[in-house]
Amino acid sequence: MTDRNNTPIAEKGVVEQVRKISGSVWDMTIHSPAIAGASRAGQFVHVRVSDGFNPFLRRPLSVGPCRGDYLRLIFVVKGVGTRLLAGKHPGDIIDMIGPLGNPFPAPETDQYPILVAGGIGMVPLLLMDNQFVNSIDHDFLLGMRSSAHQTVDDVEIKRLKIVIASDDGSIGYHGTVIDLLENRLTELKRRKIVVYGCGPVPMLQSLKEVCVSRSIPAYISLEVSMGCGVGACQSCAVPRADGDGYYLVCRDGPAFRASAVDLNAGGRS
Amino acid sequence: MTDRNNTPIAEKGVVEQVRKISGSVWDMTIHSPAIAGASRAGQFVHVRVSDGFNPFLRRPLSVGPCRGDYLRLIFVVKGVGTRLLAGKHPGDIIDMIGPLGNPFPAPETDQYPILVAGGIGMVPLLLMDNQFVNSIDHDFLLGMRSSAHQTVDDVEIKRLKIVIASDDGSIGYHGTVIDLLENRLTELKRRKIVVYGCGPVPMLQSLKEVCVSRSIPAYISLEVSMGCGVGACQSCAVPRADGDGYYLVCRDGPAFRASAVDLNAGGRS
Amino acid sequence: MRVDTSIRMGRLDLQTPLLTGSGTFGYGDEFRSLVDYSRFGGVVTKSISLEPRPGNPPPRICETSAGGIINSIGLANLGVDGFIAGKAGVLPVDETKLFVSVVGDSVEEFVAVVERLEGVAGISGYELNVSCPNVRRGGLDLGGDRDAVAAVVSEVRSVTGRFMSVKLTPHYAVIGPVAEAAVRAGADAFTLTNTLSGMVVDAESRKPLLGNVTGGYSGPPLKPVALAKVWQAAQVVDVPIWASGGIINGIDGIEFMLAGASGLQLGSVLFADYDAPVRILEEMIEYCVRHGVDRLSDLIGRLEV
Amino acid sequence: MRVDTSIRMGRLDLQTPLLTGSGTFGYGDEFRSLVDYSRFGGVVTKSISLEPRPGNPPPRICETSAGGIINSIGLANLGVDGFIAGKAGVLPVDETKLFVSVVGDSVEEFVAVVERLEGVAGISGYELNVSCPNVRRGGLDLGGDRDAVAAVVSEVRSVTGRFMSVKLTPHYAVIGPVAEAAVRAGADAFTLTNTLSGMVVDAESRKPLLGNVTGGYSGPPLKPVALAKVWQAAQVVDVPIWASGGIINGIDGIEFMLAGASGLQLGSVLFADYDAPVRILEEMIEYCVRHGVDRLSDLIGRLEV
Ligand SMILES: Cc1cc2nc3c(=O)[nH]c(=O)nc-3n(C[C@H](O)[C@H](O)[C@H](O)COP(=O)(O)OP(=O)(O)OC[C@H]3O[C@@H](n4cnc5c(N)ncnc54)[C@H](O)[C@@H]3O)c2cc1C
Ligand SMILES: Cc1cc2nc3c(=O)[nH]c(=O)nc-3n(C[C@H](O)[C@H](O)[C@H](O)COP(=O)(O)OP(=O)(O)OC[C@H]3O[C@@H](n4cnc5c(N)ncnc54)[C@H](O)[C@@H]3O)c2cc1C
Ligand SMILES: Cc1cc2nc3c(=O)[nH]c(=O)nc-3n(C[C@H](O)[C@H](O)[C@H](O)COP(=O)(O)O)c2cc1C
Ligand SMILES: Cc1cc2nc3c(=O)[nH]c(=O)nc-3n(C[C@H](O)[C@H](O)[C@H](O)COP(=O)(O)O)c2cc1C
Ligand code: FES
Ligand code: FES
Repeated sequence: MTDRNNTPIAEKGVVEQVRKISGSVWDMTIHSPAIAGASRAGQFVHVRVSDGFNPFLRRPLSVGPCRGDYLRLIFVVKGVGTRLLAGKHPGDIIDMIGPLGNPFPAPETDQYPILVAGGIGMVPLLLMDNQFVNSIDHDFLLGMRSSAHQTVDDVEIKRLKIVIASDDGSIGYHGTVIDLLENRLTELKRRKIVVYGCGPVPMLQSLKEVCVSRSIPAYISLEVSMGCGVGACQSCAVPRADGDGYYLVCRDGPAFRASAVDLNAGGRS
Repeated sequence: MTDRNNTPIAEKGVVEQVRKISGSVWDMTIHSPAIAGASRAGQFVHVRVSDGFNPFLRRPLSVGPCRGDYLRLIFVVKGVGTRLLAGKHPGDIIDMIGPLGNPFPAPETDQYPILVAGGIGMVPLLLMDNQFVNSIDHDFLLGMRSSAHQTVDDVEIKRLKIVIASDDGSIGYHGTVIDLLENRLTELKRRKIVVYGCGPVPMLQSLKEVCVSRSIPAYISLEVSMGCGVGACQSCAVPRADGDGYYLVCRDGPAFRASAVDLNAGGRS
Repeated sequence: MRVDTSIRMGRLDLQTPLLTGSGTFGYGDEFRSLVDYSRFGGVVTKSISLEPRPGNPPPRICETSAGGIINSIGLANLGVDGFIAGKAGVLPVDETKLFVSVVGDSVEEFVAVVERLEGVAGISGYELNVSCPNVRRGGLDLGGDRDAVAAVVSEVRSVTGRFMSVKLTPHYAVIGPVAEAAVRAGADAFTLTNTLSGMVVDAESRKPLLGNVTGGYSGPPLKPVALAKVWQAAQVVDVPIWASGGIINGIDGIEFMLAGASGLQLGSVLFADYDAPVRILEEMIEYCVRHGVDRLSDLIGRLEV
Repeated sequence: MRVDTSIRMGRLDLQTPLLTGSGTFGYGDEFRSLVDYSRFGGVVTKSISLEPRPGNPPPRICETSAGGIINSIGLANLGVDGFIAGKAGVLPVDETKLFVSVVGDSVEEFVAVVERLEGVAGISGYELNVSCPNVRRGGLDLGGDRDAVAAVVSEVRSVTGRFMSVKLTPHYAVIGPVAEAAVRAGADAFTLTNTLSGMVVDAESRKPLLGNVTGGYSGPPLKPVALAKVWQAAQVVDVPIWASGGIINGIDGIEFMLAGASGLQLGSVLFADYDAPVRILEEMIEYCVRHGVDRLSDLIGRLEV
């Protein structure tokens, strides 16, 4: 993994819009020109969710599809931090550091990219899709538990031609996103492929297996508890696949070559 | 000091009315039949100000003039606890334990009672006055910093014939309530007097001196930080005048014979 | 589903894992009109010394910014003779078990207090407080010395057959050696932990908030520290552990049981919520129902590491 | 009114009392684009050992219910040679003073690390970390043993003339003896304190929240404990004290100075608020103006007891 190639920016963004996508999924647009302008798919912002120190730590959130000076965060309300965030109103100030970490590498010119997302893991891939701006042909596969757990709305699914799978069949293909991936790999078997994945660890494990066994290069984005977000505290370790210690997700990731990390230990999701 | 002669009652009162008297002084009426019915002047309730544990401890507040099933608390907003209390609305439930501690002893039949209050210290004396129900002739003296720090409203001052002193002369006599007391003692010098005092420690020290030097029995009510409020934790110590250890304010007080306690150490106000 | 809340601890059967934290529940009679004693497996008294102790100058209690409290009672207590004379008749021995907390400045003092209490019926056992942060007068430096702790335990053991828990301070970087030494000396259980030494300053007045400057820090901020000590001790000794530190709800209790505790002491929480034993037991039962656990005791030490 | 924020500490002059807490500010260069280094009197690096250390399994950080955090980094670091090769050129030695935190499993390791660092220009001194709760591998039990601490200090003293602070654990019931021994052995200062040993359990999953089960507990809940240790140490030794534990605002800083600290380390707070050094210094100056204090250093040890 390369060393962090960008300089973190501290910016106080202004909330432009907050809306609920479904169930506990929220979509927030923030005016944050410096960070929005510098972000690449796979990077994240470290967000201070309260004005005081309760909760104490910032929350890492992937940079979603930016548009000009506007940053988009899409998140699931999980605990106290994301709940506070969902309660923000237009005009509220949000203290953020970003863009942090290493982005996904761009596909090489002869590679056909497949974006493989599980649940809320589609956020960095939406930005990736955005970056392709119709100029790069690609697939976007998204798995979810059920239609009640939709993380992108129907308009966007249609616009981005996202292929959906759901565990209960309530929307799209009845099965996992890995099934979809395998089908596509079979269909596309004469092309050079590169896979970009983000989602829960078990999904990433399957993704890694599928790609490694077919010698397809795959990049995945990881989540792990963080302190500083800037490579100073070593809180965000993920074991290296070679057994030689750890990478730091905030500095060496969050996007990693799938073969470089050990997904059996560590990480939470 | 006698041992606690009453049994604490746990009662969830219902706020009937909350009103601001002046500046940071609030007056709250609570429907709390069991505690209101059992309370005597000088006793206090131990009030849980939040539903959770922030702040952690209950707040001790003197029982003010009760009327039937209704308890009155009058308090100064000092910190987080009293601020939360002032923010309660009619219908809110307040978890209280009371009545706690020893009340002021009733005056003997041949004693002329003088109630001497400093600032918010008038609360237990209002209940005392209430208990006299016009049947006992007495004086009620009240000292305050200025008219801006008024703890009783003008109607009540008139009704109860409270004689006021203020440090800056902005209301009533220009001077201290102890000056008022000394004047009255001179005027009443042929009568047997008993003094009941409550207020800041320096005022109580002067009161004690004045009364001890004239051999007038005096009872005072003390404030000190408390834990349990029921005599179990020994948090609320006040040094005995005889040097032999401590009394517990929640069990042996809050009303003490002035000569029994050492006012030079301990206590906060 | 009925959840069995009884806990067997060595020779003892307690109706629930809940106990009181020494010093927060007086001598056991003060809360009569407020608390449902039947929810307690046992009540632990204020620590009792040989002679009466007046305690520290006031103020003796304050709050900390992170939601805890600090006390510097200084072990004010009646002394063992005063306790026996004044309280032996009113102890709550019918509704629950009674444990007397014992404190001393020397091995001899611990032994002398226990010897006198041996004559009092209805006492189920002792808790040896070798960990109070508020008193330190030469003699024993119990706050850290393994040999001193072991000496107290073995001498007390020689004068009583009753159940005996040893209450340790959280001010051990490593708790294993002292725990092992105490078990060898005859401890039946550990109480983990006493308060941390702490202090609050008021910057405006430039004064400490406690008359004694420092005091014992308890309540929710203590919980992670006590949890670590319970878990660490449970790795090295095989006797029951009574948890003490920041338990304010049923989930806290479950966490301590998973970490290895079989007793759960309610201390500071009682100042805020007299109904805590009822509420906490309910919350623990609810957890058990949700997780299909029939017996609370099945959770002890079941942390998945 | 201008308030003088400079602090003289023995042989050192610092432009402000603010320092970074070891391990929360990396090797001093990671925060370049975010933090105003000129507000710091000094920067203390992550603790550095002789060999590189990989650290503990993840997760390595979590929050506690009472508003603190717990980490179990396990002293992951580059090793002294990696530090010298990779970081010596980018250290912030122009804007502030640099202190290197040193850790080891043996007296020899401490000495070896310091010997190598002696060759690096721009280092103003060392902080000896004899108190990490996350690593304990035989050899030294530094978390409690006065003689072991004194041995480390005197051996390191024999190889360096640089300023040397000794960072102690809060897990001492009594801090006096170890502080006195360290001063006799040549300590120029103390850092009080490192984290408490703590742990968080998730009752639902029955798992600890940290890969290493226990970790170091820091943030606001630690403040009362660190304050007590600073005050207790200030009563017995006469060297500068660097406070560490829960400082999140200027009033916290003032409280520690009143208790006896002349340095104030910002640790966990930096994770939440990168602007903390600027804000905290402002808040302290505001306090001084309000109280008519011209020099921050006039507040040191001025608690009215
Ligand atoms: C690089 C990165 C990018 C992320 N991008 C997104 C995103 O775009 N959308 C989204 O919904 N979530 C994302 N997450 C996960 C998100 O950070 C957590 O869901 C969030 O921090 C939970 O906070 P909470 O206070 O609501 O929950 P709590 O459970 O109360 O959080 C407690 C603590 O655990 C940490 N934590 C909890 N879950 C996770 C997790 N899965 N990963 C890392 N730390 C966690 C929190 O940050 C906090 O410190 C990302 C995580 C990382 C590391
Ligand atoms: C027996 C008794 C009767 C009282 N009656 C009244 C009354 O009728 N009206 C009224 O306004 N005040 C009364 N007080 C004082 C009142 O309890 C405090 O003002 C109140 O607790 C402050 O809480 P806070 O959270 O607003 O302030 P904070 O300063 O935030 O409180 C912090 C802590 O200090 C304690 N504390 C602060 N000031 C005092 C004090 N003066 N006495 C005791 N503890 C204190 C609090 O209870 C709390 O534990 C009485 C005190 C006692 C002991
Ligand atoms: C006011 C007070 C008095 C205490 N007195 C004693 C005591 O006499 N003996 C003792 O062993 N522990 C004493 N403790 C400690 C408690 O028993 C308990 O161990 C500690 O408070 C931690 O638990 P908690 O967080 O539930 O309160 C006291 C605690 C408080 C708050
Ligand atoms: C993530 C993290 C890593 C730490 N690493 C070290 C370390 O390597 N060496 C050390 O002496 N202290 C270390 N500490 C302790 C801090 O320097 C500091 O003493 C402690 O966190 C208390 O201060 P605080 O409450 O301001 O954070 C670390 C603390 C944290 C939170
Ligand atoms: S979060 Fe601090 S190094 Fe990654
Ligand atoms: S407040 Fe507990 S004994 Fe008085």
